[in-house]
Amino acid sequence: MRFAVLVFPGSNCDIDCEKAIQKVLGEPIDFVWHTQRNLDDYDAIIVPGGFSYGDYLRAGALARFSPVMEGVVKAATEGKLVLGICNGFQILQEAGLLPGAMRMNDHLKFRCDIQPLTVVNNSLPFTQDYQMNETIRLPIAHGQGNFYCDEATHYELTQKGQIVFRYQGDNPNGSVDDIAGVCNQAGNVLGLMPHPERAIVEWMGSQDGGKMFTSMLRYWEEKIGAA
Amino acid sequence: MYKATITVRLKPSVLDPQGSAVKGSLHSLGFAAVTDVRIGKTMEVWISATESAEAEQKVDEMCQKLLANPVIETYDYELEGA
Amino acid sequence: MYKATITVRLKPSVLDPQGSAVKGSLHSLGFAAVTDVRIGKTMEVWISATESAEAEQKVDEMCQKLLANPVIETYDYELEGA
Amino acid sequence: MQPNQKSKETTMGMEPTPEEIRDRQLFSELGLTPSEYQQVQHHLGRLPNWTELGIYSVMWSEHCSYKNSKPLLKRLPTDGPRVLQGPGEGAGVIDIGDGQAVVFKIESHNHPTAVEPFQGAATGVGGIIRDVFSMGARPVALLNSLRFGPLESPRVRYLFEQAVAGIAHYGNIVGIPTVGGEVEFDATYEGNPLVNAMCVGIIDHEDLQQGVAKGIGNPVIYVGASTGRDGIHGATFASEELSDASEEKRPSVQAGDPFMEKLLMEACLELVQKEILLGIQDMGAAGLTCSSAEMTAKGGVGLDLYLDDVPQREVGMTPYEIMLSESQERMLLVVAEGREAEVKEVLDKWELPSAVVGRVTEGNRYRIFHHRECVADMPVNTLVDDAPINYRQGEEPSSYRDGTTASHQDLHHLDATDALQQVLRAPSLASKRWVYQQYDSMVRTSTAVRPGSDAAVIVLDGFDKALAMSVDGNSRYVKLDPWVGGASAVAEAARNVVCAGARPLAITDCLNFGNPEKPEVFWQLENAIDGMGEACRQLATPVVGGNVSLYNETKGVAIHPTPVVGMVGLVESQEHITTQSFKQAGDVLLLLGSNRGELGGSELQQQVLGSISGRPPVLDLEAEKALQSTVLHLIQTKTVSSAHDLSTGGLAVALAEAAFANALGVHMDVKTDLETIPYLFGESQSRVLLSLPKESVAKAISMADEKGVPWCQLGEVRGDRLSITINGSEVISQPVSRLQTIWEEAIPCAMNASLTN
Ligand SMILES: Nc1ncnc2c1ncn2[C@@H]1O[C@H](COP(=O)(O)OP(=O)(O)O)[C@@H](O)[C@H]1O
Ligand SMILES: [Mg+2]
Repeated sequence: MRFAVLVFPGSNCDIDCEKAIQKVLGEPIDFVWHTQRNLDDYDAIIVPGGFSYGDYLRAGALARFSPVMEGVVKAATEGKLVLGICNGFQILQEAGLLPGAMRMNDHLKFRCDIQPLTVVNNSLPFTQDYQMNETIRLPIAHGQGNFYCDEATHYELTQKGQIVFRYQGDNPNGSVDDIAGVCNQAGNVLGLMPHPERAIVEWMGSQDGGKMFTSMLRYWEEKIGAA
Repeated sequence: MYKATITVRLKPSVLDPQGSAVKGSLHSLGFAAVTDVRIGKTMEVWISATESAEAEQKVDEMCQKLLANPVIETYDYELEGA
Repeated sequence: MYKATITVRLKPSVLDPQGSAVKGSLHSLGFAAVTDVRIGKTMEVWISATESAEAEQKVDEMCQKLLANPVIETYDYELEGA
Repeated sequence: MQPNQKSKETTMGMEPTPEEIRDRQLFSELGLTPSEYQQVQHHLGRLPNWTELGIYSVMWSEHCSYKNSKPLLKRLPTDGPRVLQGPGEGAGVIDIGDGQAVVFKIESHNHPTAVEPFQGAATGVGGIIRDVFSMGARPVALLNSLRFGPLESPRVRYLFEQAVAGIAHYGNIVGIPTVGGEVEFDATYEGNPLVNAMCVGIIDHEDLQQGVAKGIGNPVIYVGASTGRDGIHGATFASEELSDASEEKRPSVQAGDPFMEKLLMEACLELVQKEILLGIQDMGAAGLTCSSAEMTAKGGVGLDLYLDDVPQREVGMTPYEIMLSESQERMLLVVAEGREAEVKEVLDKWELPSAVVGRVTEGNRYRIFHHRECVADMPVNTLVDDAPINYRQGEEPSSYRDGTTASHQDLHHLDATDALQQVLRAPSLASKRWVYQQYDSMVRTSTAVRPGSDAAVIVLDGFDKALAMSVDGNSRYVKLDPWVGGASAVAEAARNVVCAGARPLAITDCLNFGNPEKPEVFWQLENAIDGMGEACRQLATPVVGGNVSLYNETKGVAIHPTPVVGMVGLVESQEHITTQSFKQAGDVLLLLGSNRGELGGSELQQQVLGSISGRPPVLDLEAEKALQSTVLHLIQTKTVSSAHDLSTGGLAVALAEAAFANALGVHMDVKTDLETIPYLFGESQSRVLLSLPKESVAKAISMADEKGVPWCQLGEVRGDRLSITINGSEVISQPVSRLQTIWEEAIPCAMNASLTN
């Protein structure tokens, strides 16, 4: 399974994603510079965290116009896996690939911590190795993770199982319905504020992020096997 | 040369965390008369264009494409010769 | 009840990285005609006051104390009955 | 060449002519003394013009030339078997084996923070990051040391809130984890807060860069943000006391652009990897002037600078303004002639503005051209090497002699539970979660110990080893006895990294003091440096870099002398990484070191009496060495579950802190000749609290005996209460959770009150 991790000016979790994939899966992964339009060589695309273009104007707003986003849209349409983490989630929202928008955290401060989450949908290519309603702990680190969508959208997300992760305990940013991660209707594009790539080995304080990557690989292998 | 002053506001239905915080601070500073605060962005954009209609069309386009996020924001602008 | 619309801008001498980044993006989106962008804040504050002079005085005070940072920002405002 | 001598139109009015400067003594406006003005004339062999004088004034400011502190700094040990680069370059460099080195430095941004806390603190972080990557190193961690007035003041809350937000903003966006630091609140910092930022980087030996200009004819390349009128005379500003007049003198504030910094960092590191650079230096204090002059002087060459080619953000800037601007996120590069295009390709990829702004010349002239005219022409060595040095005399203040007679009987009657709650609630001692939660401490996925333990630990990709780091300084001790306080700062920092499982390697230090022209302040500086130097020699941790920040005064009153020590240690194997928190019930509590019940300068004294008096705790460096080597040995032989150094708040606070993380209680029952309060809250140095499995106790004790380290078995980890019995009576019995709430809530509660600017 070939992974691409996108690099925008200001991405800073790109290397962490690469290290995580290497460590957990050992599958090939390339850094792809934001000016490259074509992503046809890849089976999965990771849009990493960081501060693309300084998060100026709105988080993710400037990055979504990068040439590489054409490739991302194409990959999403073709049913390939697209994973947006933190800033990557915001970029995918700005690009219209995921619903909702982010506001500043309700307490107006950046928040870094290890946060308990509930797995709300474990039937996705990204979550099949988790248990339904399992509690997992993943690091969070963001200033604008306050997910917003209007009521109609929220109803739809609930109905269609697009809410994938919820914050457990104290909501760290004020997001609607404690939403920490959502997917598109097809289920092949996932965005989440927490950082699975920061929870891989014991000394990181949690190893719960690894299953997201093993889920993706298992999904892909089954798909290839079936074909 | 034209100068557009663009105001981007959160939609009224969207809770504004910054506005609420500022309101709280104003209250604790003794400004009890403040009933609501909403915070948005002001952008001043200078554009070289020969006609105002041309400038206006450009400004509108950049607002729609980039400067405002339609999921949570609205925008309006004023244009003046500069 | 009055509504004050306060505009807070960075002083011209202070670096505005947001503005530069947005200008860069507008250029790469094809808006080559944009020569400069500066980004500031808009705050709408609703105040209950019986007279406009009273409201004005309060708005001025809150700008000085909290809403603008005089070291790097300037402010102006408009007041209207609401 | 004679530079143009006519007066010039400037945005601020007409620049004075050389004669006017002389006749109206205008040099004093730039902070130069008559004798320094004479020296400039002597160096030039004529009258200096306004631009030249401005350049001399910043180059000879304390900030750039260390004219008041240089003779004292020479007393610090800077050598050691692992030192690859001592003080003098952007940052110090220490060998950590496998062809790798750690690069680190600390720097102050006190005055800018007092004026504009968010940008002031943020740009402090930006500056120190550039210092590290200008050595060619990849920055991997940030730390900071903060001092503010009491949080009861709304202005202080504003400064504190904004400074922390600024630090967070900058570090988070650049993508370097902020892994540790310290914060203290004391009235002495009310008008003059301290923000010291430290950056740690990693490098392969062969990638090490230098800030030097070499090769006649080679181009000097400017890269990064364009130059504006920000922070003109920032270096001089930083070398003066804050007063009401500083409001006016205030340079237009430097705003930081961490996004630009991120691009600059990646681009420069890419150029390092491509082995293109001959010289690289960041433009920090005194901007283009200081960076270019230092590189030129170090290379033993001359330089021609063409100001028209410098990217500018504002129109109509004068040479004076361009040279002295402190716009952030800018670097100077020197490369071999002919390689300009290769450099440009990398810089363009990162979307960075760049330009060739000068050439290396033969000789030693430092010449500046503007609008095709030569506007300055100076011998470069006179700017850098011949800066005047002030040899000052210190004078012991009378208060120091009074210190010996102080007694602390007035604290002995306190109830131990009340006392514990009072110190846990004190913001200086309370949990700093409110602060470090705002910092991304995990980006780069190498943070093995996050903020909240004695020292932070960063693992190194591809190796089993790791780095531990800590910043420490206790200004109350230094105030009461500068020598002991200075030495204690080094000892505590070393103890902290030892408790994390590391061997201390070296330090960087930031000396925050008052006006050195005052004999008592100079005495404090001199003694603190001597104390630090002695501790560094004893503990074999040389000083490889640092920063001096003098004139920290408001309305003529100096801050407590505040040397801050940043220590880096090497953890040999990830298996040795240890934290301060208790791990499991049933573990035995063992206290190493001796307790003298010393309350002088303690947190309890400050909290209860509102002031400090007497002498600080004694520091016996032999005992410290024995303690550290014992603790490290026990950790490396996997004998202990946790290790926590005793610092402010003494034994009682150390027990509470170790209990909090895993909500594990303490059952302690001891006999002692000391009274309860000094026993529990005294701050005797060279002590470490260990928890360890029962079966390891005998081994630990025999090791301590072997090294001559006193020990005491206190009790065990048990239940969920902190229960302390001394000489048969229970003096504290509190649920750990209740104490933890007090400790956790103190700063958030204090900050919930209103903020204004
Ligand atoms: N400004 C800060 N930034 C980041 N971490 C901090 C800061 N202040 C305190 N901390 C963290 O809080 C913990 C306790 O700090 P402190 O009480 O100063 O420890 P010690 O007394 O052992 O030096 C440490 O892990 C420290 O790194
Ligand atoms: Mg400690």
